[in-house]
Amino acid sequence: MQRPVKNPDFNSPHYPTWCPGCGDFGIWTALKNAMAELGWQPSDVLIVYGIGCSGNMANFVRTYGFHGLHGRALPVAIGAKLANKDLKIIVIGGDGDGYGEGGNHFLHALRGNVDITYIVHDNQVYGLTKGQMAPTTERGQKTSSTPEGVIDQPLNPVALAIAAGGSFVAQGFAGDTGQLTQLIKAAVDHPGFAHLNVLQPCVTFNQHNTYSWFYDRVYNLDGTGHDFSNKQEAFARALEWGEKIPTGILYREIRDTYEQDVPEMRTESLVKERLDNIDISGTLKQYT
Amino acid sequence: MQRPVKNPDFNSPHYPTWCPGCGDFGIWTALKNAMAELGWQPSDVLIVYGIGCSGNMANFVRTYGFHGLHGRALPVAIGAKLANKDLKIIVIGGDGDGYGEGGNHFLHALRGNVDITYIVHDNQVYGLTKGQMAPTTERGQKTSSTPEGVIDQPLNPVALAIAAGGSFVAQGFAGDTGQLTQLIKAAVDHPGFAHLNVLQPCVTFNQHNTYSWFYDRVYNLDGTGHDFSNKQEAFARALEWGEKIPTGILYREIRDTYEQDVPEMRTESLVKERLDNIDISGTLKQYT
Amino acid sequence: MKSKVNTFTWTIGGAAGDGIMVTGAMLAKYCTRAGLWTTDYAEYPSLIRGGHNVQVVQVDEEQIFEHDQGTEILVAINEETVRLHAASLSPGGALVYDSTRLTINPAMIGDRTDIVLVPVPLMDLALKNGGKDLMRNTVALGATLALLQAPRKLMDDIFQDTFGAKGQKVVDINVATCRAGYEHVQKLVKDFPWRIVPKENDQRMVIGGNDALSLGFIHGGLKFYAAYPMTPASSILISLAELAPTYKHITKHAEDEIAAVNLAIGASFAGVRAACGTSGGGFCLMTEGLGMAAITETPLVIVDAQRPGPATGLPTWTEQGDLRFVMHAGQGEFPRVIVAPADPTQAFQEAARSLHIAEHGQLPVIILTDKYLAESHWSTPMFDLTKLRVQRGGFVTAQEHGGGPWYQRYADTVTGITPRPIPGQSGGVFIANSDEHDAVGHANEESDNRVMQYRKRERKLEAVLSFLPPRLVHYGPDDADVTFVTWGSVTQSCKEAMRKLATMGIRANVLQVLYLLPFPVAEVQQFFRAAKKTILVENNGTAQLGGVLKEYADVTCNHQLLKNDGRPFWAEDIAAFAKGHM
Amino acid sequence: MKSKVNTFTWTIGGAAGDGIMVTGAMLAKYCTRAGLWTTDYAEYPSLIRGGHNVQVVQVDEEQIFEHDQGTEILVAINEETVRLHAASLSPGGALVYDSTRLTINPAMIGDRTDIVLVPVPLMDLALKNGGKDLMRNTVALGATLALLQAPRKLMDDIFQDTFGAKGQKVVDINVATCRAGYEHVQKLVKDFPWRIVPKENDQRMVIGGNDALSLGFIHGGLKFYAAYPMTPASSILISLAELAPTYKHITKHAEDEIAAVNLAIGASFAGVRAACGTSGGGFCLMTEGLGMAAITETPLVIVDAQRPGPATGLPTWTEQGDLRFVMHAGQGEFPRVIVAPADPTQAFQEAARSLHIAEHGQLPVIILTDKYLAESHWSTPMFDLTKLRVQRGGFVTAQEHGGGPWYQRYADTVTGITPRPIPGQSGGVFIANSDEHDAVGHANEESDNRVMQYRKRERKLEAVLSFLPPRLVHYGPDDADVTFVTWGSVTQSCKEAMRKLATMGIRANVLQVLYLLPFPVAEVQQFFRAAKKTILVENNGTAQLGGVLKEYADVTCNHQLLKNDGRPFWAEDIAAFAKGHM
Ligand SMILES: Cc1ncc(C[n+]2csc(CCOP(=O)(O)OP(=O)(O)O)c2C)c(N)n1
Ligand SMILES: Cc1ncc(C[n+]2csc(CCOP(=O)(O)OP(=O)(O)O)c2C)c(N)n1
Ligand code: SF4
Ligand code: SF4
Ligand SMILES: [Mg+2]
Ligand SMILES: [Mg+2]
Repeated sequence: MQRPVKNPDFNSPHYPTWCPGCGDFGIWTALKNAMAELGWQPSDVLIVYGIGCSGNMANFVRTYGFHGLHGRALPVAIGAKLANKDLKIIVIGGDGDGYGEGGNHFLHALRGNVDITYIVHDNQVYGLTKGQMAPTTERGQKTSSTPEGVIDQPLNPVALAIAAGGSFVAQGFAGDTGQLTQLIKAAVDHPGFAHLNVLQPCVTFNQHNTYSWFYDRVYNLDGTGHDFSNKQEAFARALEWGEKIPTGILYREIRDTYEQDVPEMRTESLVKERLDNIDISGTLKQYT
Repeated sequence: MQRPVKNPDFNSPHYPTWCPGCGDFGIWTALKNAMAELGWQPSDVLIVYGIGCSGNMANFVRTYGFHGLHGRALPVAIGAKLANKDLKIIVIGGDGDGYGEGGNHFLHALRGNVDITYIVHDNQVYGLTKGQMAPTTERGQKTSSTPEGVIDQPLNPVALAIAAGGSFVAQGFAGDTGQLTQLIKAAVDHPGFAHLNVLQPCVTFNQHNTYSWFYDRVYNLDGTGHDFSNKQEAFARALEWGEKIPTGILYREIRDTYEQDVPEMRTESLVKERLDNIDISGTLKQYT
Repeated sequence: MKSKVNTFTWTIGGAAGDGIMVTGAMLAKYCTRAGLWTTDYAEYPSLIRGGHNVQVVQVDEEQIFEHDQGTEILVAINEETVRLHAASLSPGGALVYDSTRLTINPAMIGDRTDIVLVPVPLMDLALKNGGKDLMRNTVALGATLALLQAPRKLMDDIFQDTFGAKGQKVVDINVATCRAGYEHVQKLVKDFPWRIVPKENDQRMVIGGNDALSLGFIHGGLKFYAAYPMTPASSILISLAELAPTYKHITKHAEDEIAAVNLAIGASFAGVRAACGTSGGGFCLMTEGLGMAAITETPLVIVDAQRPGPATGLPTWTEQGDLRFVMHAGQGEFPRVIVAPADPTQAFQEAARSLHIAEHGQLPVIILTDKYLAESHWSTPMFDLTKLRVQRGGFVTAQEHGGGPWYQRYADTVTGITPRPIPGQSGGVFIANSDEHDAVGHANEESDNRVMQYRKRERKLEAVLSFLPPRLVHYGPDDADVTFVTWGSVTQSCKEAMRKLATMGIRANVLQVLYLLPFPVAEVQQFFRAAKKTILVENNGTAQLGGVLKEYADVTCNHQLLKNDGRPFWAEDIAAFAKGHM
Repeated sequence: MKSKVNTFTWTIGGAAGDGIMVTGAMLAKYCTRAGLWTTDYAEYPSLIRGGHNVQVVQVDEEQIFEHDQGTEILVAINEETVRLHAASLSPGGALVYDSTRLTINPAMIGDRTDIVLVPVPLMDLALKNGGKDLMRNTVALGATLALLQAPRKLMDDIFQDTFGAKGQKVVDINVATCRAGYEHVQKLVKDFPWRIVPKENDQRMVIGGNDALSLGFIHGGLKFYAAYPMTPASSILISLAELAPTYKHITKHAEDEIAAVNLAIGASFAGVRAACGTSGGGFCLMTEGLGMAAITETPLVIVDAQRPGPATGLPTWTEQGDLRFVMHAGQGEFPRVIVAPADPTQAFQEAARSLHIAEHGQLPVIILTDKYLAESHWSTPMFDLTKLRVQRGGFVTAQEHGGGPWYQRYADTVTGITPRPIPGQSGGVFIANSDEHDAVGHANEESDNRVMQYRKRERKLEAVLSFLPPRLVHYGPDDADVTFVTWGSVTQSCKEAMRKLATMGIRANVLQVLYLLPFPVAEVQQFFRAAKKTILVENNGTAQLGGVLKEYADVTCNHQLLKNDGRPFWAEDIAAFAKGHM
């Protein structure tokens, strides 16, 4: 029996280099809390990180980790899960990383429903590269890559996730680590692909969507009578952005995970398969 | 004055090599009809094609054409439009091409709202590479790349387009060229990015979603009282797939096109700018 | 002059969608079971319908490597076949054509009178004998066997083995349509000079490059394969998907090639043997992942089945245009292994071995093939399944692992290879980092650390040498007058040219560079010192191997023969070139 | 021994987020306006906060190319700076530190007694004079000028020019905080041996590689630039975006690099001059598009600003690891031009020229830079704006175009270049096809056509030669005892080494390969025949240019000096290496 774990057990020797006040601290805290509350050991879990301030978390958390390419965390995580379905896998990414560069993987991961948890640090800006427009940046915002203001309509990650076939779609706020911890646990518990968009203030490059801006707007869906099994209703809530911004579980649907439907994965994990007894002679015969 | 054009004026010397009965013929016909009815000359229009049976249309239509990379037709078209906003641009692609390989460009084109028309041959299969799963292939279908049946939930292109911020989202059927012609014209007339998903039977590799399968299911939204300016309602209709499949305009919203909001594009097309009088000495001074 | 027993070329042509490919495969199987050697080759355009398809099967008593330009039997499903290929018929050869659809006039066959016209109502006989229209190909097969006076029974056995699982009815229809063609021609032509006389021989397969490679992967312990379809690599995905239930691996048709390579890296990181495959266009999208496999020291195998570029290029044709690209693909500098098999046996062996090299060396291995190898078939001796059996390696056991908190997965070692734990294994954890990193994987930008990690990675290339077979392969006599220097599938053409030159009394041999990286400098230099006259033969326009030979080994061939029109070489042309330069 | 007037090194260090970079830029501008030459260089980690940042400004009366290892003034915003850099202070040098936050003890400075400690309450003075905390850097600037006994007025003018547009208040705060630092130090240190004595001189700029390149693009008629941010290329996008209203071009921050390259191709196809830019990781994703530009003969310029790989690597550091990659990137074989500027002037000129080459040659041009060039700055003579003015070319006029129905846009020509109509232009139409194609652009798989089109494309490389400047650039005396052979920004280090060797009485010169493709074979061979001793200097681990020299020109340097720890070379090290090999 291993001893019970606490949040600090997931600390690495490197204290985060994020800007003081960065919303990433809140997500970091909630993530470690959630893992501790779930009773996980650091070696039970693989966290796959994208590239960004968000992805730099790879240096600040102690679990097995894979700090992949910008935008490509999801396929690495899915590959790992298919190889070892017993592994607990969480993916950490940025909004540029996950919705910009990696948008296509996001789209298809939602349909595929592999049982992993995807946490996106949605700070509506590119942090690590110093303040360019992100897919979620609001229209008209001036960023270094759009000094005359953003023209594109912002991407609504949760509405998109619902439409693309996500089976678990939730939104958290880095300023509410209590709720966020619970959302991470719910996402992890969900059998299938769980998408958790986290509203994350970037105190350095986003002077518009600040903590107080969010505090004035976010509300918890829990207790509002929201029926998260109703796709229409979920979509309507997901579109809310402005006066009110919902947090909590927007949509949830229990359906087969990808792993459940792959015949080759029904028994044990592939990684446990013996390789010393492979015999292809039967197949070779068909070529004679 | 140029003489009025007819459908055959858009023919190339190469007659289509599609399988007899392929739905691509219907789209080809409707496209040429629409261009003729719009009164376009072949040299007025640029068609950008993806790679697939769909994209092979590049050889069968007479207009300016760009037969790009698999999945990458949209950015080529958008680049061309930004350079020459006076050019009429239509994009032809496949479902693998546009929703698989090119999914990220689709996602972001919807938000950007550049004034081009995007027609997707949705045959729910990879035609040109001989019958693998497409993003729109239904669950359980056996294809050459999924001999044990497709596991992923199919992508719903029109629901996705609405959620991702599309300003014009419509669905046509290759078996109804009359309606399709009108939809293409409406898409072209729409100021902004117009997405037209065309249900296209592949008679060779998709034995499930056949003409008769569609004939039993498609219905025209026009006349049903559908309010295509209502996003919620549009989303509800878009989710229909099974007993009933809607065709017609699902959603439309008039908002600024990208071009309208780029200050540098407000006057004439970039391609008309003089280049012989550029003088950067003012900027150089700032470095002294 | 060719012998007329057990030595002939057979060609079939039709439109895309006419289903002619299966027919050639059946004939090749027949001849191989009859103790002969075959090779076949197909040309088809990047269209589903309408374009012209042609397939050639070459048969011989000796092992052959490439088909000839001429043909002894031409089966024409449509008129275009007659027009395009009648000229290639040898004098005395037979033109079998579908008399249900075609009438031959002299102009169509260039007024040739030295060939035998064999009208067969292919379509009629197919329909009459219970088949659908595509069964006319089976009628043509029967007609072919009759011409060659070959026993029908052997064919019926093949029908049984191939279609037995689909039910006796299917078998019977095949037997009947084949017999119909056979009997029709038996009456028509009595003394066709070319014949099949079955021989006793070891059991052999008829197998193509992609299938051999797929089986090599399975034999080598592959558990995960990700791909996005792309000619000519697609059939690897398809074969592996079909075999998944039997061998319990997973195939994933990914949303794009970027996903495919990252999926494979993820699976490999998690501890299974994994690969991905594509052609050059998709490989472009995998190059960033290639570098990530290298810096995270995650085993990875990528197949690049080449086709002519640039861009979409000639999707269904062949070329060797990607050598330099795969050698240098990916930003920055990192070690990789590149192997280019020439034939199904090598494809099988090197695919199996690639997984071993990647796992033990913890680095990326690229298997470079091309459309000619991928989609052509050769009679091939049974693969030796006692060799190249899986031996796992590069992992740290639970005991060695240590309790943590961190595991020094990127600690420097003598070989550069550091054993890794399987994520989830209890003990110290680590980060696989695409950033330059320290021993546990945390980002580290120090100068010394960077240099150490770079050298550690590079050093693995030496360690990997012990997993490799000889990187050069020689064919033919040692003391040849002329040596063909080549790589990949062109080796087959060169070997065939060598056979042809031998009949002209010219001693040739072939040097195949099997492993392009790590490049076998000393071996090449030694070989060149001994060679009398060298001819570089490559299926590309810029002599890429030639440049590599110069850069790495400071050697230059005396002559070079290049071809880049999408077609493989004709052995005749290579032989003629050599003769012309003697 | 350095002269002490107008010749010194200044270093500032602080945490990421301390905003130190601006300070160095101001000092460089000051010195340049004072008639001196400067170069500056910055190191920072891939973090927004917390990591250590350092910037060095080198000043001289003669033109200089690289900074030295030692420093005469060190400004420490934090303690780490003292610990890391105090050792590099020259005897007699000054350590300026923020006495509001730091107390220096002997251990921190390695017990040195030969340096001057200059405590300045940077933070206090900033706040007292109306500034925010980041203004402490301006106080440090004032302190620096006081040490160097340099006139304050010149600095005040710079504040006026730089901040005037933001209002007088901003200017005043800058002037006041600067003066506060100045006056504080004036009282403290009276006889600092290093000094600035302004000189009369031609007007010069202080400019970095990326800005020079961006301005070259604008001068060269760029109308469309697409990119996805990636260090060290990001600032090209940002500068061009800022200048868009002034010069009426468009910048597009794309969803990914695949989009970026395809957007640029689309814009270029539509008739404007277009480019895209990235670093190696993003370049991976552009490689397929590169080939498409080539086969469709669409002009395209791509910037690859290199950083150390593989994968994410060392994002904010420098390396020349991508040469071979960009030479061979993309499946198949096609022509491309590659140019690697060494300094801002070349970056400006070759960026402007690249658009000309691409448009007239209808092929892709790659500009290869690196972090050292991209993000460092040099005093630079004003660019000559009378040169390289836009001349359009490669288009067919309305008259020549013809009424159609088709325009033979891919018809073969002597040069390989076929004029193209702007889509939308009335007349015959054509298809730009990523498939191999016939003269109007329809897919065509015939052998002859393929060979013709391949040769047509390749032939353009000869035509393009007439648009190129000399592809080799020589620096220094003709009859040198030792020649540094190099490319890209390392040229700067080599030139500085040449200057240093001259002071030791060793005659060195530098050979820069400016155009890597088409490779200047004959010129290189001629140069090597004359050279006495050659030393290859590259900022990578595998001597990529060395391989190219061997492969293309059959020449090998006598020695080679490589470095790949993410840092640029020290000229001192190059000079010492040369000296050691004399
Ligand atoms: C292929 C590639 N393109 C671009 C980059 C450069 N890059 C690194 S992080 C980043 C964006 C970061 O923004 P986001 O993903 O939103 O993360 P954040 O820093 O805001 O948490 C970019 C563009 C890269 N590393 N790789
Ligand atoms: C980068 C790249 N990957 C893969 C391919 C191979 N490829 C060509 S067409 C095609 C799919 C065709 O399917 P779809 O887009 O649905 O078009 P359809 O043929 O069904 O009209 C694929 C995978 C390619 N040309 N380029
Ligand atoms: S730049 Fe923004 S996202 Fe990055 S660490 Fe600073 S506050 Fe956080
Ligand atoms: S394969 Fe399908 S999509 Fe392609 S041409 Fe044939 S029927 Fe049409
Ligand atoms: Mg972000
Ligand atoms: Mg399709």
